[in-house]
Amino acid sequence: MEVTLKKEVHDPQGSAVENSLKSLGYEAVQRVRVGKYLEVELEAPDQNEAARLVEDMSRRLLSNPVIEDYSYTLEEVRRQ
Amino acid sequence: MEVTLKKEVHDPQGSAVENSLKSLGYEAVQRVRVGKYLEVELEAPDQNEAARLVEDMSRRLLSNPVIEDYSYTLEEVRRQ
Amino acid sequence: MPDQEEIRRKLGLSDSEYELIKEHLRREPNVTELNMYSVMWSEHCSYKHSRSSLELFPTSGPRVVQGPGENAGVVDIGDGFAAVFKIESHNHPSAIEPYQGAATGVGGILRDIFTMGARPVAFLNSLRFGELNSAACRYLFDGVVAGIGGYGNCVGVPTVAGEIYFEPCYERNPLVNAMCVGVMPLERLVLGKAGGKGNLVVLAGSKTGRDGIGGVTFASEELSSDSEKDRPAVQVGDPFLGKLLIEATLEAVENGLVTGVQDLGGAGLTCALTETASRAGSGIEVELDRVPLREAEMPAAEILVSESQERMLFIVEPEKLEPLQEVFKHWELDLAVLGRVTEGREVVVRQGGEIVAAVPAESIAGGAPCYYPQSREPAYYKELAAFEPLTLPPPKDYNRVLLELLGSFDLASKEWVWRRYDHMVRTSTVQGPGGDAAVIRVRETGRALAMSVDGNGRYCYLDPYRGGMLAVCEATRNLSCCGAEPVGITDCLNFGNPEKPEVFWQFEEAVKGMAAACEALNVPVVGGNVSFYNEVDKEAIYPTPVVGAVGLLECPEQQGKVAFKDEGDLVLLLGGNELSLGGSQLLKSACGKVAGRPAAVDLELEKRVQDLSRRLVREKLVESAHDLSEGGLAVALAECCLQGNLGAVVDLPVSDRREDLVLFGEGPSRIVVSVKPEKLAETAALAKAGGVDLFELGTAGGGILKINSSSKPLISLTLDEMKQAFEGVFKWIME
Amino acid sequence: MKWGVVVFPASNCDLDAYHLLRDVLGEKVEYIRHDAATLAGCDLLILPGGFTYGDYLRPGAIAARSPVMGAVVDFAAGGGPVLGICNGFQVLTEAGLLPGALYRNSHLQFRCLETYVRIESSSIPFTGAAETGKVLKMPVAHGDGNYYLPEEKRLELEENGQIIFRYCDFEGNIVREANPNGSVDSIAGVCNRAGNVLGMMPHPERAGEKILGSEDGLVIFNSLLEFYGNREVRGGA
Ligand SMILES: Nc1ncnc2c1ncn2[C@@H]1O[C@H](COP(=O)(O)OP(=O)(O)O)[C@@H](O)[C@H]1O
Ligand SMILES: [Mg+2]
Repeated sequence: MEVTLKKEVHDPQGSAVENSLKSLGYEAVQRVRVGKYLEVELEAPDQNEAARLVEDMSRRLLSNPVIEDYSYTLEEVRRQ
Repeated sequence: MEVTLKKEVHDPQGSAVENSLKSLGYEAVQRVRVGKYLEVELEAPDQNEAARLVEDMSRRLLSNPVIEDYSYTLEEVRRQ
Repeated sequence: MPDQEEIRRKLGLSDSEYELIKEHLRREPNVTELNMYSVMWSEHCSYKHSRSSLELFPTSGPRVVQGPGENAGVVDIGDGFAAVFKIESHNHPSAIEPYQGAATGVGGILRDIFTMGARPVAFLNSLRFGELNSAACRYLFDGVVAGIGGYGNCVGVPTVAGEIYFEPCYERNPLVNAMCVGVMPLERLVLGKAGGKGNLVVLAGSKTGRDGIGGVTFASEELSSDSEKDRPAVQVGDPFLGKLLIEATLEAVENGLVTGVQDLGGAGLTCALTETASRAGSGIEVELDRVPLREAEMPAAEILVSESQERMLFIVEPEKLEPLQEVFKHWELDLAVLGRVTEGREVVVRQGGEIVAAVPAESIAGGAPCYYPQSREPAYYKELAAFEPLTLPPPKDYNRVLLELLGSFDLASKEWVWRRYDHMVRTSTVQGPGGDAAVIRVRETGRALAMSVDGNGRYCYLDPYRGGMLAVCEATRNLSCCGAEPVGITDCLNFGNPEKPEVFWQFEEAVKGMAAACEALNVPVVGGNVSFYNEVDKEAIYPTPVVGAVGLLECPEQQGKVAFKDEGDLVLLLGGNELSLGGSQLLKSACGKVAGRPAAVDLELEKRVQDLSRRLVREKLVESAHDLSEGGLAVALAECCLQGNLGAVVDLPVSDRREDLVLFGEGPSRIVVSVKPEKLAETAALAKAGGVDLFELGTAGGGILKINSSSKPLISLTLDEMKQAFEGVFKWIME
Repeated sequence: MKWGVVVFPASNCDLDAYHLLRDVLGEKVEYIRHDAATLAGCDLLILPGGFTYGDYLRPGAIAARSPVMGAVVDFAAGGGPVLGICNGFQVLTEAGLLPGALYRNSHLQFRCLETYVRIESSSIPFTGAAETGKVLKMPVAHGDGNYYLPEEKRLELEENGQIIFRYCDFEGNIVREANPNGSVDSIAGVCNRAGNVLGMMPHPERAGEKILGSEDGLVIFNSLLEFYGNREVRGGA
């Protein structure tokens, strides 16, 4: 799951990394944005239920919709 | 691109998120790990060159090999 | 194109305001101009509901170099140096994004200080939240504390003092008031003036983006439950850039490269351009195409009202541009020349070669209407004031009561908070958080500044006039306990919707009380901030004026401290007799009640007590000094014991008052000091000469605090028992 | 002898180190900019605390790649003494001049408080004026002071005597409660193999005047003066 600042919001971390990459000579770099990456292992009977849980916790805790967006992918680790 | 703490390094942020999820009643949660997510837009003639650049900047700046691992995926945004 | 009337309504401009704009312009405004007027005439920028009341404050004095009206107040502190300070609220943004809301609040007040040419030397803050048993309040509390630290720690300015209270009325409308203090050589003072025809208008710092558009209009409306949708109005702070801007700006000022400086805060470029022009009585012409943008294609109105953080405006003589660019390059910052100062009095804005706005600077910066809102005593007032706390039975177990008060979130040690702030960076903090006031040495002059921030919303709710007075008295008394002479205050007035007569009554009364106290104590108000519309779903917060006071200490070694020092030192109580349990911490913690009236203030006495306290501390007659505030005598004694790691045995002064009133009653003009036995006579003589009553309470020593009344034991607690109650409550509830 | 204080964008303890050296110890000292090509003939270098580049990627990471670091690396390789304090320590680990890494405090909070550290080795120039085992009172102020390195590496450091400071209580006992950030093995400061590069999280420059609460930090500066200056030690301690 990735949580990133909304496009309209200034991303100081991204700018700092971008400038540093450029000054290290990576002129090909156009733009950098920095966000959070979360790996959540959870037990759920099926994909739907897992998706519901993840959506729910993303909104309630893992991101603040005022300034952040989130996206995620589900991956099956093992069946119970 | 994702930068995460190595498995053997204690991840205090992950544990904190894990605990607060559990205390919010998400008992299905087994384990959480928190890392960084970076989006780097760059210009490169082809995928190989892009991969080389990303590998290079990851090792030189974007991750610290003592405590972190990285992985990335390339996505073509537009051809010049 | 939407019709003008709809736009006008969206922007919150009334019909009469619209008419007034037409009068100023002598024509219809276009949409860009409407936007500019609307942000500048918002409550936040124009003070249209508060201006008339604020005139009550005394704002001048022999030390005042710059009173209200500039970015911050400036006070002479001797040897050619000045202290510069200001407090400001960031309540609404913090309610929806606590970390960034608080961080950008700190960043904003920081810019106000170095904009004047001063080196920022300390942060303070005053915070209010709902009760911590709610997870939502804990989230806000934790986020705000992290945000304050996040910004302050990074820019390398110590956060040295503050206050935090928890009341249900702040649950969804927390208060985040940030204060910053700076120091500079007097001759370095620069003002936010765009003078000198032909001078360049230069923008520095962050690129301008869409975040924070409409921030002030947003900040001037009541929060409704769905204001969470007002997203982009919260911005992300960039303390790194903030730090670079401090260094670059101060270097530019030091080398005389700029003639005017203004930071960009509420109302963004619009405010900076019109205020600087209006202060200088000149005009400005700028090209918006030269503003570095974060997003392509922003319409003129958006560029003009964007509140993107970390931006500064400079007025520069053309021949100084190159050296200025050198300085900024050195700090890896870019400059953009937007235009020039002109002779007229108009701010003219061009985009793509066309004039998109042309407004008389004064009309927009100072031309907002001034309202005299209706005022009416609220229905609750007489009823609550009539309540007499002494009709309740006294508590049975005073030990338990004292532990409960020490362990209440309002009074408990805030170390959990301030250990998350770097309060030592700059190696000038000679008294950090935990005392009555913080003390920062000024190496350049060998003197020191003491500072404190205080306010009690409960008192103001029950009696705004007394509450306002009490806030000024407590803030200055805290300085006097450190031995410092108060030289000026800055205030942040947090209230509900002023268009409600009951709210405006609270506001007016509080301001009157504050003004009276300032007059009597001879302390000028040199700046401040008003935050109205602190309401959620029509429920207003307690009226909460917060006073930030700054004092001068001749020498840092002289400072007074709270802690009891040595076995055998005598413990004395100086000052007032006026006590009340109305609005007290005892009533709240033990009975869950907010009622009664806070104690009346005798301002003459308050002045005598403070004068005496300073004298005793400076002449080293006392070993410790601590003012009495919430929780009264018992709590103050416990604090002296805990800080000194030393017990005390005391006897209450003989009186026919109820014991709970004497132990826990709250009232102004009171100080606990400790003295060496051989200094008692001299101390008593000074007190007598100063017209201040002195009671001998007892002796410091041992590991127990014993409080007796005519030899009957009322309280007996070990240091450990008190420590356990006083420390650790925040860790327990937050972790 | 001349000291150099390296200033990166958003260093913020540079002023404090400078003040201590010049005003308290009466030393010659100069600022060196992050983009300087040379070290202006300085004999001892300090990388001060702060939040270089906002610590936005990892603390010290971007600063460690700034132009002046080339000269710093050469200086260290030639045996020149380099002291990294707090953020300076982070820069030195990021630059590979010191082993290990510093990351988020285990409790996730910034911590500013007085700590005690025990000198684990006084056989390097930074601690030579004191005895091994001496306890020093110095404040910390950081959010990323959690020192980590893999177990076998740590044993190697121990063996080489590269662990210079450990957090302890005021009597010198290494106890968990005294560790402010979760550092492995309570490590508060380490040096390189040669002993001329030291990184430490506590702030000796904040513990150099009585009015600030401690003068214990002077031990480090005085040790350096003794070793490199080969002359009488000045200052308070
Ligand atoms: N938010 C805060 N930030 C920094 N210091 C704080 C904060 N809250 C409280 N403190 C410090 O804790 C001490 C006690 O606070 P308070 O109870 O308000 O003082 P007083 O006894 O003067 O009423 C003061 O030194 C104050 O500066
Ligand atoms: Mg007080």
